[in-house]
Amino acid sequence: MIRFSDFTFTYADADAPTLRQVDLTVEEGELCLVVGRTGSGKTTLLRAINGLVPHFTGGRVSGDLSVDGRSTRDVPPRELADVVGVVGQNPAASFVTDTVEDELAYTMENLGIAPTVMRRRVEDTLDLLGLHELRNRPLSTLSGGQQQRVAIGAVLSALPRVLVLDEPTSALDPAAAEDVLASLTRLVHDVGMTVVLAEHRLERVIPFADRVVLVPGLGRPLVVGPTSAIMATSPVAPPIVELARVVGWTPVPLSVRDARRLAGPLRQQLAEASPPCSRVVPASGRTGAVHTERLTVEFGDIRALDRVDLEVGSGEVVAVMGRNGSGKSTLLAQLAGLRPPTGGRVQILGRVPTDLSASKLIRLVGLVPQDAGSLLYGETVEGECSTADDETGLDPGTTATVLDQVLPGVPRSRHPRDLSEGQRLALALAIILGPAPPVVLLDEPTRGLDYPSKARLVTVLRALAADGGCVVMATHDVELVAQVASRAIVLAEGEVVSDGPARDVVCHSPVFAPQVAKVLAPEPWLTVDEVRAALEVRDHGA
Amino acid sequence: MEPRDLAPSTAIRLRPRASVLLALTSLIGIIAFCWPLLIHGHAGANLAHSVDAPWLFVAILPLLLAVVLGEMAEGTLDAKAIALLGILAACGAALRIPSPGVAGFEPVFFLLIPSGRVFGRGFGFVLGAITIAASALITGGIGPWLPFQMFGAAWMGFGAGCLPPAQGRAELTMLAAYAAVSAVVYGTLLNLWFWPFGAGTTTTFSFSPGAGGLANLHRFIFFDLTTSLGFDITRAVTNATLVFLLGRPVLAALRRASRRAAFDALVVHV
Amino acid sequence: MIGGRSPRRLVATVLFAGAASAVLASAGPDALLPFRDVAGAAADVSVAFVIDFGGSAGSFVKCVTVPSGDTGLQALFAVSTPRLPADGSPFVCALNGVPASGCGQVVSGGDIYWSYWHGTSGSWQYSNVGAGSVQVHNGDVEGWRFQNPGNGNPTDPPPRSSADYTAECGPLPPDTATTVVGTPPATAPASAPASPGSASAPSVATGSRLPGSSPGSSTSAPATTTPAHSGPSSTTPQASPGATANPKGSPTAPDSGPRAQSLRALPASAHGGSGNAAAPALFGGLIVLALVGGTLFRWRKRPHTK
Amino acid sequence: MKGHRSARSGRGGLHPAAWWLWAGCLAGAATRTTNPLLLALIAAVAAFVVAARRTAAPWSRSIVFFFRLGLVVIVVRVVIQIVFVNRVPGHVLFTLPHVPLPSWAAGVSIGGPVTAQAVIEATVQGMRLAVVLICFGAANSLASPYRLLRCLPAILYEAGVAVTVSLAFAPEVVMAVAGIRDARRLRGRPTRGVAGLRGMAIPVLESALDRSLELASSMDARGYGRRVAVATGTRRWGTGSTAAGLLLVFVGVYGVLDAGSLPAGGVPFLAVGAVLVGTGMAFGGRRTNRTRYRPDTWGAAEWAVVGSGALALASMIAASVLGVSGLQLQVYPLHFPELPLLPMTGILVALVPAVAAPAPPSVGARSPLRSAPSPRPTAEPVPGSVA
Repeated sequence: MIRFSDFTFTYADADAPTLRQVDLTVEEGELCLVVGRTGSGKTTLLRAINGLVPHFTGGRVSGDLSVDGRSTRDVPPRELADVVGVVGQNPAASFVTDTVEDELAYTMENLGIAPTVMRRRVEDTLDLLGLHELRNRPLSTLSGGQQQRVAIGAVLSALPRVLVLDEPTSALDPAAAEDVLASLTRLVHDVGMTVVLAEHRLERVIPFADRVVLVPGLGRPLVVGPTSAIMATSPVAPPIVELARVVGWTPVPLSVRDARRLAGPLRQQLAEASPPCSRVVPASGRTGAVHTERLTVEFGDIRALDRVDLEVGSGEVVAVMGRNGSGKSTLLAQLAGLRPPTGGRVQILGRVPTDLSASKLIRLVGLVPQDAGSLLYGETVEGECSTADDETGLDPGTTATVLDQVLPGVPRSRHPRDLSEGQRLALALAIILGPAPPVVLLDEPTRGLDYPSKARLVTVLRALAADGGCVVMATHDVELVAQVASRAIVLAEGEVVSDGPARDVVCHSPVFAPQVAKVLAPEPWLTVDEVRAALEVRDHGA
Repeated sequence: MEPRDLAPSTAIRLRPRASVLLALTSLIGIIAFCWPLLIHGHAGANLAHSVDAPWLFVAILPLLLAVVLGEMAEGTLDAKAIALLGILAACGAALRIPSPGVAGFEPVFFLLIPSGRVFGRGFGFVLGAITIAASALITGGIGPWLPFQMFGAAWMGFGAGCLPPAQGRAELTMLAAYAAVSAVVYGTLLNLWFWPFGAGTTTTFSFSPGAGGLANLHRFIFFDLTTSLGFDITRAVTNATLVFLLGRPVLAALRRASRRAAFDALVVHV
Repeated sequence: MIGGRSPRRLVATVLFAGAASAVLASAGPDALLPFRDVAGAAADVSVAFVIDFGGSAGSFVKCVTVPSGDTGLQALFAVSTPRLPADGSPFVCALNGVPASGCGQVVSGGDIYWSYWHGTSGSWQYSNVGAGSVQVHNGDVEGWRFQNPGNGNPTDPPPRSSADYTAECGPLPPDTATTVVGTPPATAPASAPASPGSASAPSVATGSRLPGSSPGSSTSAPATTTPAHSGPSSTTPQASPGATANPKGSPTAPDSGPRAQSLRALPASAHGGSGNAAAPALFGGLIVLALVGGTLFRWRKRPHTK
Repeated sequence: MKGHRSARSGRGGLHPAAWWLWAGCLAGAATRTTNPLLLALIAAVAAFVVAARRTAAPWSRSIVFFFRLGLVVIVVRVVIQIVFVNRVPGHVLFTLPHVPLPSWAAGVSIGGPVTAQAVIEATVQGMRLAVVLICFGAANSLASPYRLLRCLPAILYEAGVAVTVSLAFAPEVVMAVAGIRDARRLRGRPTRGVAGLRGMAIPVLESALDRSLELASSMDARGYGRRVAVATGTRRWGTGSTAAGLLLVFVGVYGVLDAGSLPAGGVPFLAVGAVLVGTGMAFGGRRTNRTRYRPDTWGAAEWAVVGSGALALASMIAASVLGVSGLQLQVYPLHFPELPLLPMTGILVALVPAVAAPAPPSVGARSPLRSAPSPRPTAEPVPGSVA
């Protein structure tokens, strides 16, 4: 179906090729997962499939790439629209029309498909992706998950033979991600569609993948093979695979189900081992760094937050979880004093944030918003750091040093918008941490982060907590929660539905439980590290 | 800043046919604005028409706009140009939301002029027209003035694309000056359109069909001075200052975009 | 951006539109008064008018004094009954009901229109500017000739009479002279009912006094009586604008002097007009108000936002 | 009507073009008269139909804006008439002090006697423009801009897409501004003054530009701009007739401005020219083989609506041709405006849409400005500012 033969591509302004001598064949009806670190060229590979690379970007090409027998060499992307459907990273950015229905029909309109056929296919797509109740909704009123499904439907409706998705679940909460992936697998199995998929959150997609293409980056040759084989050696791997490596399971299990089959003995071993101590800070440590009282926020007739009482002490890392639109971001905005509450009150270290001037506020509480890039508007990383210094009255170089602690080796001369997600987050974090605010708030920090950057973030957050800082983060990423959170709060409809030690909260939630916990349930283990540690202890003991 | 940045990119190529149509329609457009000054001493008869003329133009102009926009778009308007047009028009429309409608403070030009400068005159023309149309649709303010405003803004964008090459401070000054002048011209043109409606034919500075071009020009100038020049000056000043304050970063952003869009994307097969 | 928030504004505006007719109606009776009250009057100037109905219709000459600062058009009202275009275009559709209908028609031969001339030092100058835009000065000669048809430019024939004031009206009276040839002020009201055509009386008087204009006087008869016949036959069944269409005189023609004379006909038709036109106006107003009511009702019925 | 409605493939509601044609005819009728009664009648008819058939969409209120604008126009017109001495004789209401002006303001003078005739004429002329505006407002209120864009002629497809994109993106610009303001506060930066303006405008612009690239690639990938080869013959015909049409229009314009130089003042030239240009555009539109999803259909209701408007206009024209009196307001002498039967009936016919047009569907309030994503500004990623 897709055949790369000795395909080499170099961007116009780059000297080294991004893809070098790629030889890859994806058969029909295959779900092919593309993994690799950010900037390794995953996206380039995906965009080459429908000819956006090189036709849209320009650049030097050698070798050939044919899709369904048509060579992208001489066919522009638009002529491939009926064969290949591409869904980009940011679904909202791909919308051309204004309502769900029109958006689903747009590709078909361009293909000149007869109106009656169009009508039928749109209805089918609405059902397939469960969008029928949204059909007349303006696209901009949809939630992230809905937007993602519409974006997929918009290319599906044209019945392409190949579907290419770039991080389809990065913006979604676990439940929504399940939906999207479920509908994808349905397509593969029922319609026999070929799906090529790039994703950072491997734990979500690995079970569905037939084959994995590992893009090592720097133009090094691709590693292609059946999922389990690749996973055994891949530098990027989901927790379940890590666990398998630690314990030495072969073949590497890919789904929780397989793992549980193998995990019987391990569970017994761990049952004897002392269960990991949960990172809950003793009540004495809870000197109210963050304090809210019946905090209520209303937008029009909708209640975003409903009488939230919250007490967070220094040294705590609190994860705020809940589905999209449950009020997580609103809560953070309140704590950061971005807008006044409708009712109740907020206090940060005894001060009301909305009363403080911006310059005072940033010394008290720092928020890294969902789109870290929105904090950055310098021309270069260098300039960004220096402006941050003199704006906040820090002695020059502070921000730069913080940046090096957070993530070494961020190119100083690069334009912030050209940085990778991880680098951008690091820079934003450094700017926020510059004035060393006792309270740090993060909104979806791991969005679009690959495993290494995520690991980096984890260490940074732990360090913060260790220094007695107070971290509150809104996130969908249960693995992150499992690794750093001392305490988890679940919001629903703006109300706190559960609040307690992260371990207790996530272990008992089917939605929020991390893979390791799922595998080892009922044993309360959350991360691979804990298991490894426990096992080592046991081995030494023996 | 590389030298190629300074040359307007070819977001929209103006092919000869399009240029001819553009010239012809623009000519008629100019007449549609300036007919009160062109109509010449011809006592009785054409006075009867002086009432219909403005409405006739209101009816004709959309057609002309359709022709020229369609012609410019044909073939040359690829996805990048369209997306850029749409997004920039959205920004312009958003700028216009605080002050929609007929006259007064119109910061829309401050985005239009750098765009025309960076992406070329063809793009400037289309962007001008589309920005006005979009803001009219958003505010539900499609009035008889719309085609005239579209033409006016389109010409402004076009002119911005025709400015001579310059760099740094000189460029900024030039753009600011152009912004000021064109804002006044725009206001005057629209005022000229409104003149026959606003002053009728029975005041001392009304359009007087019999009087001939010069006399009418004299009367119009007086009308303009007394009624709308104030607005135009403020508009000119605001736009010029905006260009001065934000021109440099805006130009930089636009040029970066045009570089990344690589409108003339060169694909080399080796 | 989009309109106001309260439908009350809509009420107000719609009501305004509906009430505009009432305003006009109320203004009707005011037309009984002369068009220029003495308060505004400055020193008077004497102007000669030559009004040529073209072809065989002949012409008449009239000498009149009007307040200085008056425009050619205002002065014209002192000697004839012009019909002006409703859209306010600064030209004259008809004088004394000639032509009975139409306004600056274009025909194959050219334009049918009233050409406007200034007599300067005995020769006629074609005016490209509407009479409303020029001020008359002492001793001016204002010429009007009906072109049927003409080219609509200075090549059209000028009025058939001398373009010199003294030739028309004798020696120029001092600016302050307010008397003018024609019926004495005292008889003005009395003579109003008697004379059907406003312009006829003065013009005859003029003719009787000025030999130079005897042809004018004689030929003025058909010209001035034309409206009397053409009024009814003209395409305006109800309340014809033609000044002389209605023989009924005005009970109150207050002001004296030429202006009173020149306008004597106006009240008559105004009176008659308002008499039989009030009903339709009222009727129309009612329809409008009914619609407005319906509009507001429906407007309230529907939710404003989703 | 309901059954008929459900039978059609469109989204329900009337074809937007029908509304515009209807309003256009009414506006045309308004330009033909200065009789305040008829004008008021037209305005009332337009307002009534809007009230009867407007949707819940925000733009359905724009007629209010146009009403206000109309009032302003009237006031401006009258004030100008009063201040700048009028040349209209008649009953003097009051006299403003006469301000003599230097010679360079030839003929222009300020102040002087203000006559009832002058004020009334000015009011009526202002009213005529106001009523035309109100007709436009009615169309604005009744026709959805989005659906209007969908029925653009094929040759305007590209431009239409650009406008659609901007309509969809404009609210996101507004939200992006909000997001940036938050971000600046988070960095303790000013959100006001020059620095604030600069610091907020540029990021918004930059994110928007990045966004446009993503959008472009998506459009490209989704088949935007696929073309079919047009027979050169067809294209030649298209271009030819467009050019010829434009020339005719040009001639016609000359004829209109220089009456007498052409028979019937060049209006026929304009008409023929317009038709030719239209055909040319139709030919030009052949170059894509796009299809339309659920196109707005043109059914009996549309015919009824347009027909009623056309009747109104026709009655007005017929009246002026037949020389029916009362179309134009006569102020010499002043008397009550008449109510000519023919035009009045015609205008009242234009009320038909109030019943003939289908009752609008309750959904479909799609306003770019109302459609902020969830009402929580920060609860969702702000697409406009996503880098």
